[in-house]
Amino acid sequence: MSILVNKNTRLIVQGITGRDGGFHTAKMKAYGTNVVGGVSPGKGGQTVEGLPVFNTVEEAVKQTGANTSILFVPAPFAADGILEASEAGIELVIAITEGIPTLDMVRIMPYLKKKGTKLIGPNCPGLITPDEALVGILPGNIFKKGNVGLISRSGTLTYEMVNQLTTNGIGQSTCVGIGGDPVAGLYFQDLLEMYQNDPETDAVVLIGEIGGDAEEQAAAFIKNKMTKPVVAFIAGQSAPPGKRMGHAGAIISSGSGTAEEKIAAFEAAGVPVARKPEDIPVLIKRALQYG
Amino acid sequence: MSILVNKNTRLIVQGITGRDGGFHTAKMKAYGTNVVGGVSPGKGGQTVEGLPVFNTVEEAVKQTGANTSILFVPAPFAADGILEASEAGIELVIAITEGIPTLDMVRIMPYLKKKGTKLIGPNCPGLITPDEALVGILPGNIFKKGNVGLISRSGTLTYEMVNQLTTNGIGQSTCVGIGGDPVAGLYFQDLLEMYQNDPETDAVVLIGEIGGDAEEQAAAFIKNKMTKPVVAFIAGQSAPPGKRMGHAGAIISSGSGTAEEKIAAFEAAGVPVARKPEDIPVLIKRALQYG
Amino acid sequence: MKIHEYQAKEIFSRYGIPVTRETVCYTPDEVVAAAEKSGYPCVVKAQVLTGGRGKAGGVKLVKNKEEAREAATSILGMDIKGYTVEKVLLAEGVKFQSEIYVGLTIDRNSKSVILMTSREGGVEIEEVAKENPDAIIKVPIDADLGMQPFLARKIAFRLFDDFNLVKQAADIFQKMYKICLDTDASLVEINPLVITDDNQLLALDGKMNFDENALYRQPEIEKLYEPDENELKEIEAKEKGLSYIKLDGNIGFMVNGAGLAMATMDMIKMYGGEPANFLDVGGSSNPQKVIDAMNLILSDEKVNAIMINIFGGITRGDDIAKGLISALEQLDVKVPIVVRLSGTNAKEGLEILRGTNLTVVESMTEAAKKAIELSAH
Amino acid sequence: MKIHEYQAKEIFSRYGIPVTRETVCYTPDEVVAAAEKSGYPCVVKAQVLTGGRGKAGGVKLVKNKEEAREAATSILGMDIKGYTVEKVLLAEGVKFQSEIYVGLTIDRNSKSVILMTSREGGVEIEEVAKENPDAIIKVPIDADLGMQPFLARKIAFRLFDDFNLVKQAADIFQKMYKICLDTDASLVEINPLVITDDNQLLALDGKMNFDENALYRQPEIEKLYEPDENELKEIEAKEKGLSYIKLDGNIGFMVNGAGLAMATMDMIKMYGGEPANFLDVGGSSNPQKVIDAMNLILSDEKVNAIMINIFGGITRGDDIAKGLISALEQLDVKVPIVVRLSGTNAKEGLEILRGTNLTVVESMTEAAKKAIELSAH
Repeated sequence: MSILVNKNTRLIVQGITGRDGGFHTAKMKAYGTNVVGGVSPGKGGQTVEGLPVFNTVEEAVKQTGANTSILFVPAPFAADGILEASEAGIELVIAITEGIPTLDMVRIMPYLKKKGTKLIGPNCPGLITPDEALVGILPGNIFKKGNVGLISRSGTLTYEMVNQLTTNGIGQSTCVGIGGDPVAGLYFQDLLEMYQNDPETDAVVLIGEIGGDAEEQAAAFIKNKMTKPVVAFIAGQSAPPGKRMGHAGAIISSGSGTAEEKIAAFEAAGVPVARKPEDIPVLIKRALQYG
Repeated sequence: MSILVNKNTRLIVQGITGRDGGFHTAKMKAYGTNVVGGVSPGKGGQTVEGLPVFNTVEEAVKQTGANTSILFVPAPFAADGILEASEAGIELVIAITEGIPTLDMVRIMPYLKKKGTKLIGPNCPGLITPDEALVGILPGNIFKKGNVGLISRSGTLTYEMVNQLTTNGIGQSTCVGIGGDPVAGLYFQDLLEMYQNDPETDAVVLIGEIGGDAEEQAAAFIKNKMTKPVVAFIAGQSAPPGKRMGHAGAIISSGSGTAEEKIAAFEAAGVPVARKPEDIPVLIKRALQYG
Repeated sequence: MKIHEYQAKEIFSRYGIPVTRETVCYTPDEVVAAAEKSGYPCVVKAQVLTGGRGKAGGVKLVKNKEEAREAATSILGMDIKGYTVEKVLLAEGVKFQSEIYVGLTIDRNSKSVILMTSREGGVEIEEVAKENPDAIIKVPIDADLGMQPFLARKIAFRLFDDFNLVKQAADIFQKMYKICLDTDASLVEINPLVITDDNQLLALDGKMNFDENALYRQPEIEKLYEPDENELKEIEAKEKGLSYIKLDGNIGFMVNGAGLAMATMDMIKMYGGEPANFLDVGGSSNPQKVIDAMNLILSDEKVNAIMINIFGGITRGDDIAKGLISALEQLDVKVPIVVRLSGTNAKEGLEILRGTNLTVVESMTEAAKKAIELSAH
Repeated sequence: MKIHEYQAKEIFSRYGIPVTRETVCYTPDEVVAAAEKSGYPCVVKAQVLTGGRGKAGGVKLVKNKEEAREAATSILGMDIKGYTVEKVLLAEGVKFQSEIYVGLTIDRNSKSVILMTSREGGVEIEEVAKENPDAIIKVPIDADLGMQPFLARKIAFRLFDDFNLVKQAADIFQKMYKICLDTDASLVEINPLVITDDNQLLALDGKMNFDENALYRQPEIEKLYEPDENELKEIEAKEKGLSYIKLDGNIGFMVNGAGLAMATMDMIKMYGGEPANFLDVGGSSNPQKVIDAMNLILSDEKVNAIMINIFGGITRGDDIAKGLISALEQLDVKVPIVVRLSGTNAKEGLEILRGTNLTVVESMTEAAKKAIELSAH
């Protein structure tokens, strides 16, 4: 099972002829992901990494039966690319692109909802179901198949955590980087629900950060709806208010969105919060034993 | 049963403080329709015909439990009024207003669809379920409870037909004037389906006119999906091309939308077409006997 | 509401759609001057608010000054389907590889704006629709989404393989959609949109119609309105609350309701008569409206009989009858009038009318037959 | 990106939102001249890109020429939260009955623009949110629908009983929404929007923030950008692919990834250290980026130790180590550097680094403790 991506994933790469698109297409293919083609307007008929390139997503879907798309499209055109994928019937869209204007995301959200398109990102590293499908820019080699789900607003911090899990012998069902932007697709609560319903996931690691109140909502959801154990880490306890800490969404606004509030919400929901990344493997082991 | 409006209708009147709104509110109340209130921004707290007036549809719905709304709102503000009703959770909106810009209707259609709001009109006389609810500007006295459903793009021509049915002893389940505009809400096919599923309707009179191809689609629907007999009349056989015959939607464009095509479609679908309005009672009697 | 080709192309140009270089001319001298400036070959095109000018000889390619003058002289003043040509367009001659059709209009079924395009441009799209319907690409535009770049590109890829043309076409589609929304157009058409010899898209012709219901918020468009004689009459009627259309027959009509009016005309025609007009007087029994309507009908000298068909709905038949009598008393009508009244209190109304010199009947059929009979005298 | 009050109000005014009559002044003489022209009482307001100017004494009501000069002299040049006041606004004095708050911002949960409004205006909305959250009306705006007239009116009816005020407020809400979309704003705020004594709504103050990701398509807005010293450094860093924020401590950082950088800073703080900066160098092992990053860190004289925390992902740890060495060779760094490297080929990387004068450690905890220890010397 796992969630969102697996052996049944048929992936196309929007922006496959770009530098990043091409590079990561090779990486994803090498990992074993079923990449079936790419899209690049005006480059239809070419091949990249042995894959056919199409002018439109519609054409790519028709020719390859793709159900998932990953975008390496420059920010000014990315929202349009997401819409194109949605309109063409793609079920799951992963937007790697950083720097998309927030109102572009706001504008496309109702359409994605109407079409039932799931979106991961933007400004995210993507996701992976170890040994089945890598859809993103994550380093595949650090992951290991297992029973722990992971959701994170961060990139490298996620790899750091996963590396510690893997080196401690703890494998992962699926790891999802939901991205660092304020307006994004699937978020903590949506994914927690998926993990709760996934028979291959026994516990979840949630990596939050300052900004917004998604962690607080996740805490409420865990308390009310989840039976599987969750452990959390929150980055940005030392961040000053009013400054964007690298991610567009990582900002403490007028005293709300602080790490303290988030940690308190998790603790009130009975979710253990790691003081430092290195504590996560210990907490997960404990959770799996007693959870 | 009947369709769309009945004793369970709880009607509000948008534009109740206007001349037409007030006049027809009195008529509808007198007919026995369950009119529960009205809306007129800035006139909240007043009463019209003994009914409370609210500033917003939301307030009206909250206070009266309204499920249906009829609009007597000037054309420039009518689309906004329909949206307001839809957003407030009104299930059925009847727009009497004539002269709404077509693109206003085009713009609001996706929202109505998203909210599941049914719309009759605009530029229509409304509808009636005899002895239960009159929601519109139709003359209630000419209708008689019975088992014939009626759908029409016209106003007075409908009254003419109904009058002939009633004076010939043929009663009606529900009569709906769908309006004369090119972009409108529920149309022939939607209503035919409702009549087909309505146990109180045994036959249907369909009154079409030149312009568009809704009649052709209705004919196909009748042929493929309906078991109840339908008889039809098409107005505008003598209309010259390129001229709007009173209704914004009644225009023959580049040779399509002619009465001939529509009549041919019905005849091909086995639907008897009256040569003149006076033939309708005869055709319906025959249909009810043999249908 | 229609506008001229040159006006449509002025709007296109303002939005950045490439159009032919051209000049509007009102005299042969102006045409010759413009042609000399433009260089040859160039094209003289009649500007009239109707189609079919090509077949009528209203479009001519000219190769020199003499031909330009000749064409201008023959086209200016020409009658095309009842429209007199008062101005022509002198447009640059363009060499092109092929002709595309692009049109945006309102689609009743999808309840949205629809884009139609075809590689078989240059002829009327209705002809293509009949002879080779598969050659037409039709795409309804989701009103929430609008003409997104990806959608415009997707449609353009169905027309062209050359990405350079795809990009140009997608840009034009987006601009046409914006024009449509901004101006409340009911038709935005480029036919043909040509591919020039240097691989550029260029609008050779342009057509726009507008939603009359929206003119109140389109003052710039309203200014372009050039109603003809009949349309002026229709507008005048509208201002009096009447919906009037001039037709070619001899039997005048006055009916309440557009559908009933059409049905009434149809019946006349069925029995061999010829309607002189469509006239919907709407609701109410206001005598002034009847007077206005009668004056309008009688302004057509061909009318030699009048049929009045009124259905009493909320307004009762007896009130309508009184209104009719009061109106007719103020007029000196020389042609015979047949009145048919039905609906609420029709009997009482008919009783009142029987005391007058009107021919009063009870059914539409009878009314039609009687009117035809009277018009034949 | 923030702009000044007067700039926000200029935008408001361009869209037809009523704002106070006012003049921007750079000297006390200009203030006095403007005040004399405006009449008394009027208000002198510091224009700085930070909040809290009221509490800092940056806003003064003046009743005559002398008070105007006095206020101008005291406010111009004043320091408010590290910002020097270089200009002030001289605004007309307005008598009003009450103060409203209106703000449009992006809501992460509804993934839409949200309108917030409250009758308890004039104070910071966050205070109202804490003390009387029910006093705040929050309405997410469906992006497909936009701020429709009915919706604006509906919200306004929750604020006012007087229909005259409702209409004015609804109009302002619609205009603010249009401003938000047109300018890619992340905040459009009027606080207070006052009801004047003659029952008119008037924006007394205005605030706008903008989405930096959208500045590429907002050239007019970008022109208004007045970055302070730290922001200039951040922009300079961004141009080099670095995400840098100056902080107040003494331990400099270089980390790949924003989340990991935050976690690294957090750990330093947890063990009693003080971060001197946030610095995300992103992916790749490009030595130039490391050089730029080191120069940026060292431009802060307080820095007396540096911690480098790198996770080897797709770029392998040994390549990163080589890049680091190559970069550090070109620099003359006097402060101690602690390096922690983990992830792909971390061991190989650490091996390479051990041959240098860098302090190489394996865990984040160790790195943090070591950096604090070294910074204390």
